[in-house]
Amino acid sequence: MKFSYYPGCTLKTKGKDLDRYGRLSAEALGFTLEELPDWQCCGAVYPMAKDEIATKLSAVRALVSARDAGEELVTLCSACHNVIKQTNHDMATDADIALRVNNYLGLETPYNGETTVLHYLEVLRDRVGFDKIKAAVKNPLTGRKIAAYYGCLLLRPGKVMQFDDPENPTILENFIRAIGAEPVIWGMRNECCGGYVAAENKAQAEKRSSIVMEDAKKNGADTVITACPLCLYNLAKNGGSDLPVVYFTELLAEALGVK
Amino acid sequence: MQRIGVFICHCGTNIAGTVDVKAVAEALGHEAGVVFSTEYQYMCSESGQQLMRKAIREHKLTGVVVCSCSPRMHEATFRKAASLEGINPYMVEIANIREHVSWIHKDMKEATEKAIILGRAAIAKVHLNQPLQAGESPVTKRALVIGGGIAGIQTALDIAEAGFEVDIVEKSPTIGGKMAQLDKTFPTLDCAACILTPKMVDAGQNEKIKIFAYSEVEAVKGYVGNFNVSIRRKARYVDETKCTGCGLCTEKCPQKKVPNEFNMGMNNRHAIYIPFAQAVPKVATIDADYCMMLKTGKCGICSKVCGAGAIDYKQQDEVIERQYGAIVAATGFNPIDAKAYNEYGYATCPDVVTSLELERLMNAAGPTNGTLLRPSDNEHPHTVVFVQCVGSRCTETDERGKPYCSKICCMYTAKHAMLIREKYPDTDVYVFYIDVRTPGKNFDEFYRRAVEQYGVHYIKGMVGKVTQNGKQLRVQASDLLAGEQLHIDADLVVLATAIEPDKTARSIATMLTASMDTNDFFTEAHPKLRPVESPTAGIFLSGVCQGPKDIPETVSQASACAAKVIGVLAKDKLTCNPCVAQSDEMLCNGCSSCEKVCPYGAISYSDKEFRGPNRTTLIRRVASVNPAVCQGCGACTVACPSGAMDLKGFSNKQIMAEVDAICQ
Amino acid sequence: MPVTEYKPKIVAFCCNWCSYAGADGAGSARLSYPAEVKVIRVPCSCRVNPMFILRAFQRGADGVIIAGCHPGDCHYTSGNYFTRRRMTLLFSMLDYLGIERERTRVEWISAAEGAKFSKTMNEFCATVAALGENKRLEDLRCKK
Amino acid sequence: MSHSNNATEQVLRSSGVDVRKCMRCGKCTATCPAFDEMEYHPHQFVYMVEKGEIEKLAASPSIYKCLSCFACVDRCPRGVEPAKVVEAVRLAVIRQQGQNHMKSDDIPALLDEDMPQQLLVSAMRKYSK
Repeated sequence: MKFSYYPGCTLKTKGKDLDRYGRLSAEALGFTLEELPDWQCCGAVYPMAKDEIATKLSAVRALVSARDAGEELVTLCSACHNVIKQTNHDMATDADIALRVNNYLGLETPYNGETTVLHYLEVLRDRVGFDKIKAAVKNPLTGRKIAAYYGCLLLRPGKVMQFDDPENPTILENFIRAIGAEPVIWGMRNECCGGYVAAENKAQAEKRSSIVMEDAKKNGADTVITACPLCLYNLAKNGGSDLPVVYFTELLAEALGVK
Repeated sequence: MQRIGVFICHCGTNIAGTVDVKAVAEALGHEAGVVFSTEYQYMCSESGQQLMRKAIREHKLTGVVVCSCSPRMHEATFRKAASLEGINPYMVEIANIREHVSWIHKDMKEATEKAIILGRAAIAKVHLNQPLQAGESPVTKRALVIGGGIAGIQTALDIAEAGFEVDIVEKSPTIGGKMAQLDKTFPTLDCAACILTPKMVDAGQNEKIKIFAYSEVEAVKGYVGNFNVSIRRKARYVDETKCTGCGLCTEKCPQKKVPNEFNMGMNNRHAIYIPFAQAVPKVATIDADYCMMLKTGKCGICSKVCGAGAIDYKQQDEVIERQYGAIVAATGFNPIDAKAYNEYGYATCPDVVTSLELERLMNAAGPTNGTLLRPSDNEHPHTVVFVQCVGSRCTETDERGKPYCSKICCMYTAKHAMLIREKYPDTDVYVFYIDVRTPGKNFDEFYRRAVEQYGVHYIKGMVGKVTQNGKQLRVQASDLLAGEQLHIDADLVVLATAIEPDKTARSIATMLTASMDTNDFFTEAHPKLRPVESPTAGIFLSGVCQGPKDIPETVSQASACAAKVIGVLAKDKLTCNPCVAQSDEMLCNGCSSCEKVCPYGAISYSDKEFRGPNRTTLIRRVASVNPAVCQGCGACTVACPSGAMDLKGFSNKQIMAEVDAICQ
Repeated sequence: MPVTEYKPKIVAFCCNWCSYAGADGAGSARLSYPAEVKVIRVPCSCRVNPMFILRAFQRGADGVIIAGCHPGDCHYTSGNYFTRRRMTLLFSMLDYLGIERERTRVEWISAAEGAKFSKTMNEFCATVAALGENKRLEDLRCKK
Repeated sequence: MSHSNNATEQVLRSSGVDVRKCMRCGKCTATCPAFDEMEYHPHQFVYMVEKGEIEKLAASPSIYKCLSCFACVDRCPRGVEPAKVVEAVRLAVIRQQGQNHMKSDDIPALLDEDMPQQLLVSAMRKYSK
């Protein structure tokens, strides 16, 4: 199994662990992530306005590269995933946006949302299968109580992301079971941590992230996992909690014995 | 050559406001065969009809064209008026210049031109119309009611009261439906069981009523007056005629871990069970999914304890055929699955329940014997939050919900809130609402009583999120009037989930060839004037299967439906639709193409003698149509390769004449 | 090209139970569509003989649309399935004759879908108008 | 007034939202994680755009408080997408010359060693043009 891979800017710097453990685990599980050539930063936030074209171009370029390589496009960072998947949806469903983007890019073959965008977790669930992961686990994380923090960007808008039930997701919980730990079901797992305002309004970010962290703790978690470098930063930095927040790929690598 | 009269209706200003009716009358007056053309303010009024009748007499008309509203509205009116003057009613054609012209076009010139063209098409058709005679067919004097809830029971009782036989087919082991699960009923707060169970007993004992419980309709053939219905009687593994309903088997059965559907799965029942104490018929049923004897052949305790010898592990499904003159759909509803709404925590928090679950939690025969205890720890809740409109009033973009108002939730929520406050005055009750809709006799007074007398906190706003917060639930909601976001720690959250038609309704509608709307509610023949009839002759609608209704409305509609059924059964003969197919034997080559496409089996073949060349006789196989069975769809007319098959009233020539007139 | 507005001639065959009622619904809700559309009422979409459509084109129609109940909802149980199959065949023949596919259409419009009726007719009219006059069957037209 | 109408049309076009679909249930506001920080709440954005009161919204700090979490978008029973309205109003403001809410000069003071790139990138995307 080979996929085109879009790491995103943060995974090359502050979020290296997310990327590194993701690649190591992929190797252990027998799929290949081939980094796209010349990818550009996706912009980190999906531009919702219908008249925003320039801010969508880098995402479309990544999508076009994957199409031209004839591969599905895998992302690991929640924010990149959200931006690229939503932009892809626009290209497939909004004729006006697609026309203007295509005019701008002047591609040989216009792009109309043909690429399949997968999050790394979807690869684990739908391409590899949690059963196979369970079988590949060398160091099961038995006894660990792990709270999966989905945040916003993997799940919403549910109709576009098509990732899981946005109100009662199960993918990360099943992932946690596969690596031998016990998932904690908690109310704030799909509520916003306020990451996007962590620079502009630290107080607001602190308030939101402490609500999230408190709830995880109250429900008996010993670790919080996430797929988003921004959530990880915000929860760890501003959440005011002693609970560790780690990338899900780190635990995967640990369980697979490749950490 | 026909002598045609043309009558243009103003419909007040509905038509005349956009269509130059005088110009239409003038233009159509010049058409070939038209000997009289006029316009009038209201053609459907008594004086309008008199005007038409006078013209028929004076001008010796043989055909009539009325340019007016939709034929679905007044075709019957004008046909009747014409027939009073001795013209065959099928010599009348309507040009629809209201719904298809004046109401949708604004430009008078354009609308007038279109009205003239539609008038010409109708005239062209009338030229080719033939007088048609409606045949007659006999009526089987028995009705079928599909569904044994309060709607079906009431309809059946009223039909039986008039002296006709009725069968009730109910898919679950007992009749009673959703009402049997309710605790109290608004706005009078009398107990549902107290008013329903006597009716169930009446139905069970009435010699005109036959109840086929644990049975399903499998196929429907025939037409109004003469339906032939196959009913599958599912195996109960208990002989209904022997079982006395003593209940001993249900106590001794060792398999007691079966979710009890009557209590919404909130407690368990045994594998052999009687759904509830007042069930009709009061007969035990073995749940084959859980019975050890049926699954492994090891057990047999129920058979040992049954004094009546009613247990029969070898019982098989049985399909019976019954004949009916009319069929009533009373298939009812279910609440939607609240699991999709996990922002309210239904899938993950045990103390988030639906309103129907709350009914059981408050009912003396329910899992808590009528004491309100929350499911997680059987503690008495001190703060209860109700969320209204869960899944109702959504746009089609929200696949989880329904676009309509479920109508009953405002009132039952007021009822629940009031009952909780009455029984447990120490409990705080909040109701989050978008609108409080209480149009009904004594309904608004009831709701106000909940607020003013019982101190229920009604808050205009919606709940956004419910999360487990320790032993309690954290409810995050908006208070729109105060401009606040509220965070309430609640012990119990109750979701007023939308209701939807029963899942079986669509397959039943298909069998009945009855139409449904996009929400799977049965469509009525006319939304105002024929609300209990389906557009399909002989099919009638009772209860929520036609649209959301409370109990008083359901019962009124059920009785109205019975009256319509009685109207059919009381007749000895029914007039058939004369617009049926007919085969020209001279052209028919006996190929069977028509027979294969006929959905009613109305076409049969026989060998007939024809005169051949040189005084020989030829035997040829030719098709003939049974006019009492044919419904006039016309599928055969197109399938026929030799052009032998045609449809009266919509003949090839007539439709072609319309095409020509329109494309002129 | 002359600036005069070209108005296509469009024949709409509507089944009595669903689509004709849908057209009435569009009227009741005052949902306008171009006056070029003229409705012919038939009991069921399966009553529409391919001959009628050919005749319409022969007589100068620019577009023909057949509207019936949604699959599964036919008042006569299965009529619209016949329509679907027959029209697929007819349309491929028309295609062969050089009549653009866009000039013919089958739509499922229920009695409750007045809005869909109006929307469909607006779209269909625009499509046909964009194609211009239907000249292909001119040779077959009866010229008097 | 004509200016206001133009502004309303611009917001409607840019957001692609049909504000008339709103049934005023307030679920967006009930679910909004930024409620406490906002002067005008999501349902008010929708309602005020419908009424054409863009100036009040444009002048309010509320436009910078939305967390782009899409909770209101997903949970709205009417498919109204209030977040898109908030973003459209904010864009209408920051697209004007000199109206950037965040300037490059502000950034050094905000940095800390763990801060991921995407936070700065997204902040620049959200608050300046």
